[in-house]
Amino acid sequence: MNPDLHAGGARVWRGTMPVEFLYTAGAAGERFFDTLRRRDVFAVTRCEACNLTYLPPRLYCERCFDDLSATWHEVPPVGRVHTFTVVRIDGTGRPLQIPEIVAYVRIDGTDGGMVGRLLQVAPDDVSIDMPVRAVLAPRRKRRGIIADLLGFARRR
Amino acid sequence: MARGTPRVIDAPPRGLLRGRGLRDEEFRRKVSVTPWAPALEYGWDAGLAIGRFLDGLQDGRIFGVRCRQCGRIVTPPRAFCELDFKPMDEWVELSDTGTVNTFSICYVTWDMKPLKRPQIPAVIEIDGTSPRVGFLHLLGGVPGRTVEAIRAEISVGMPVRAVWKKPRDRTGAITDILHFAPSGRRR
Amino acid sequence: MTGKIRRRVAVVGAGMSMFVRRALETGRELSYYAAHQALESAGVRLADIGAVTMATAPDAFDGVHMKGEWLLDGAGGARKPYLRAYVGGGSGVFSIISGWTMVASGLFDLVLVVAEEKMSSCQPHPQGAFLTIFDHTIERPLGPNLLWIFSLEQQRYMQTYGIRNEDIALVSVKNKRNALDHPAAQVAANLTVADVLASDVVAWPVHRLMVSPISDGAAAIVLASETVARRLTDHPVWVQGVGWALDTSYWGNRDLSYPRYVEVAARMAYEMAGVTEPRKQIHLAEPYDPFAYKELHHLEGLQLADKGKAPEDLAAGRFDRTGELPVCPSGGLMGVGNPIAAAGLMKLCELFWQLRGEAGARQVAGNPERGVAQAWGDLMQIGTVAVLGVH
Amino acid sequence: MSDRVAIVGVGTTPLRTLSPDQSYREMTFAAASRAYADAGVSHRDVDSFVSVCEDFHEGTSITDEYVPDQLGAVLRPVQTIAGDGLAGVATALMLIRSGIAAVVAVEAHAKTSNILRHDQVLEMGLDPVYERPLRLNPHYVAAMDMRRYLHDSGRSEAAVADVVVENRRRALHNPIAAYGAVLTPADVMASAPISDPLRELEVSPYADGAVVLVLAGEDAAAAAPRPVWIRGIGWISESSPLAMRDWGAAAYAALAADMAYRMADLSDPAREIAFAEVDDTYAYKQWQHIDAARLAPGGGASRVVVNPSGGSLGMGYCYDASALYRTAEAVRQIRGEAGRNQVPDATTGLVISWRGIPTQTGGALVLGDH
Repeated sequence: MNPDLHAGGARVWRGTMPVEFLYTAGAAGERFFDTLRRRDVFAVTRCEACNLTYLPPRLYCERCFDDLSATWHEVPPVGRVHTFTVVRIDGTGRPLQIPEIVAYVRIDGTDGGMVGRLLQVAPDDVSIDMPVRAVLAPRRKRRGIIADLLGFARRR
Repeated sequence: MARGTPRVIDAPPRGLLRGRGLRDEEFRRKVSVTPWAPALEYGWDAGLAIGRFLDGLQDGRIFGVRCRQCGRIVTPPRAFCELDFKPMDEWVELSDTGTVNTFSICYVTWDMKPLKRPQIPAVIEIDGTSPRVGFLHLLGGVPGRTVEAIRAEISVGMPVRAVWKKPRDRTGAITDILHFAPSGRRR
Repeated sequence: MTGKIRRRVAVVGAGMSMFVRRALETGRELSYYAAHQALESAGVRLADIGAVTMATAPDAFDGVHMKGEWLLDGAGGARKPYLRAYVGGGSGVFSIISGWTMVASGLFDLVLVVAEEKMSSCQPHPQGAFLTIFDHTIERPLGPNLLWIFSLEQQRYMQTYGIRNEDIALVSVKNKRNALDHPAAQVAANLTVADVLASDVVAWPVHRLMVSPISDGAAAIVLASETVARRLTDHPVWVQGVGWALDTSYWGNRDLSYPRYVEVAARMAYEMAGVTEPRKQIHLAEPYDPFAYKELHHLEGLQLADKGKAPEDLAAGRFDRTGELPVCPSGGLMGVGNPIAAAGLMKLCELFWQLRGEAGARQVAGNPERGVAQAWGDLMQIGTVAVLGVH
Repeated sequence: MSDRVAIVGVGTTPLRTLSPDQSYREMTFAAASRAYADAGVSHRDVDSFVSVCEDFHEGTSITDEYVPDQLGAVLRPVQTIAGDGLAGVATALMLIRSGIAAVVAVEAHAKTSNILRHDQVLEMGLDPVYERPLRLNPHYVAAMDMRRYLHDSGRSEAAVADVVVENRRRALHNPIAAYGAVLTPADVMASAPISDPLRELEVSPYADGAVVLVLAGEDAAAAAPRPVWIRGIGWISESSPLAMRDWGAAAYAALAADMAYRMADLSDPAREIAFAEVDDTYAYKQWQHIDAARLAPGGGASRVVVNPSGGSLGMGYCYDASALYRTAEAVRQIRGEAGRNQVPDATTGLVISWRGIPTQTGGALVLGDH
């Protein structure tokens, strides 16, 4: 009566989680992307009590919970490499033909920053604290999403 | 209530009430929206109990297991009795007939698209198990599309029989049973 | 219960965002709206909060893996002990149980409890997330959706007790009408039973207007130990009892006509609260009503109506806001909306306002002293129950 | 109610690279059976159950549905913590201290081999609007943190490679470890670069397994054969966006350890703790967590024995179950059951956990023999 279990008989059921998503940027993000698209600058919010400037902007201070929705400022999209890496494999683990240089850039005048590709630079030429500026897509091609920020390039 | 109509109501939550609803048009065209379509792929190990259950389905048979402690006979099979917390390894071949415990007539797909022909999901109590033990499947072989037409053919407590795929088309899957159909048998 | 409860816990503040079909705001922002309002109403600052607990249902709604981590700054959880306790649709009411545990344990004196859901991120339809709640190997290949299990359970309930769909439709009518007095409500309406039954059959016996909507929103409460609660307010609302129970996942092996998981959870909560005669000692109820029949089903599990008899009580007006046992005076999920976990916590916000006599246009009469809220979820499996009272 | 809470039972399945013979249910049943037997209790003696899991690790939404049966917890109080394993332990401790339960089981399992695209799952943890659209292998987040950590701490890449060598070697003597091996630092340095400076052998390899712990309050623990006491626990989250984080430091671990040390009344952890099981999901994280937990004052070598089990690098990484596996290993150390990896005088032990990228959530647990 008992079906035999063979060494080669272990069954695996294949499947997916068939979900897709559309994310709004949110109340703060909406203003950030609109500002970037129109004026080439980063919109940030500031908590005076905690002396923190949020980039990406937040509607609230995570430390004291003050409402920051009326504390908008703008900063030029320049900063310094805080840390970086050279990504050598793709998501499935295969080596990338052209490794990608990615940095977390601390934006001047803020306590935050952006992660982005480093453009027009060789891996060996990158260092921590290297000054960089944002490279944006041509204005007519901007769509109000993070892809409008193509990356960062060395600032001299 | 018309969308966007400000309502002045003397009731909580009082104070500033926030959260801006977007119309479909605004959501799709006006605001910043980022898409994502992940490839979330899995290969789940069926394990001992469900593995054997699937083997049985491929063979045109429905298996259950019996608990040596409480004597319950259940399907889908499991390697342990969840009530007595003992291994449950006495296998029992059940019949491929059963009884409709409950059913529904569903006119939409899982992503809410309308169905031309409704699906009739049901919980089937499989003959030979302890009372009220069965599993989810579909009812089929029923003419008609309207609720009235289908309810004239199907009722709770009705005997049904598995309608199998042809042996060569079976893969060891719950869908090796195409559906359960009224067996005409009286209880 | 195994011993003496260490210390009493009170609700001292509550807040909500709007419940909407599709929010501009991110889930983090919605969480902040509710959490901020709850803190303000309690008169405490985030710095006073010792720990935070978050309730939010599947990651496949918001579309973020480990979404508790992503949401935490909006919930006030940054640099704090933070938990995301999860029991599917039961999470909203479970959130107060999680927060209660934090305070009752003596580890924390003030705890912020936040619940959030942003279902609208999920495409093409949030119902898609529900396909994957079923067993991957022996159920998902059949193409099931959430309506199946509701309609199967409703049918079993109706069949067992000879209940008519008209009786069930009345829940939609009552709750959508109650919600007309809720400022955050998404789908408040003045409807008749005929309107409900005239709406499309999505999965017989379930009609479209017997189903709660897809929603985005958040809710929050603040919990305090007894000493701190007495310092903050003259009107604390006490968490008198909590209970929860998870039934087997082999749901095809159970009798679907009666929610025994709710009964077990309710008995646990009642015992802790010293409630021996629930129909006398409980003055208002917020049972979980994501589908119309569920309110009735759950009232029976909560021992507030006889098995199969809740529909008669409803028809007789017993559960109206002006009735003997007001049920879902908030407007429930059918009227206020159903951002899953947030909807459960909304019910606890309602008890808080009602028991303090602050519910305004929604206030039930007779100075209610004790109420019960309940949620449900998973594969028709979990009961979560909280009893709140003024003493 | 009870102030003192002990771990009275542990049950684990051996970690494996693949586990096709057992479903997650069967694997968890095995772990629970062992834990209950170890504690000398039956499933009916357990008052409350806590599972630790996440939907996308299972490929199932609302995956807490599938918890009760294999724990013997049908119609009982069961909750899921979508969080770190130590957050599950903290929940159990609070349930006991509140008085609502005397005996609590904590469960986690991982079928990492069933996840065919780990990168896609990890990527889903990143902020969908600002971070995810970069479409990079998500290990890059750890690589950037590693670079900043080496920069700020002055520790070397060679010191990171040594962690791998030592942990894989210790795993040879741990019967439940999946990845015991004899490697040299040169092997590690020569392994394929993933995202500079992170190399392949510096990333813990995935493994499948299930673990169950049984916790009890003082009265219930008195009846247990070998209780190990929870002297302190802490768990802390920092916000997960990459933008405002403290790159290079594990502030969450420092705060969590401080919380646990306060509860345990430890003032000089490096002297009072005999051994530590600290998260080493990425090899550099072991150093970062040693620093955060103040086990190496002055920035040198750790004064306590770290990861006698072989860590995740040697045992295998199983997401949020990792912290519970490491807790089980710490319990075995304090009981003196660690075999060839036994640390002498292992009376006080520490567990430091981390939830993995992109989170900044971790826990700390101080265990003792009294």
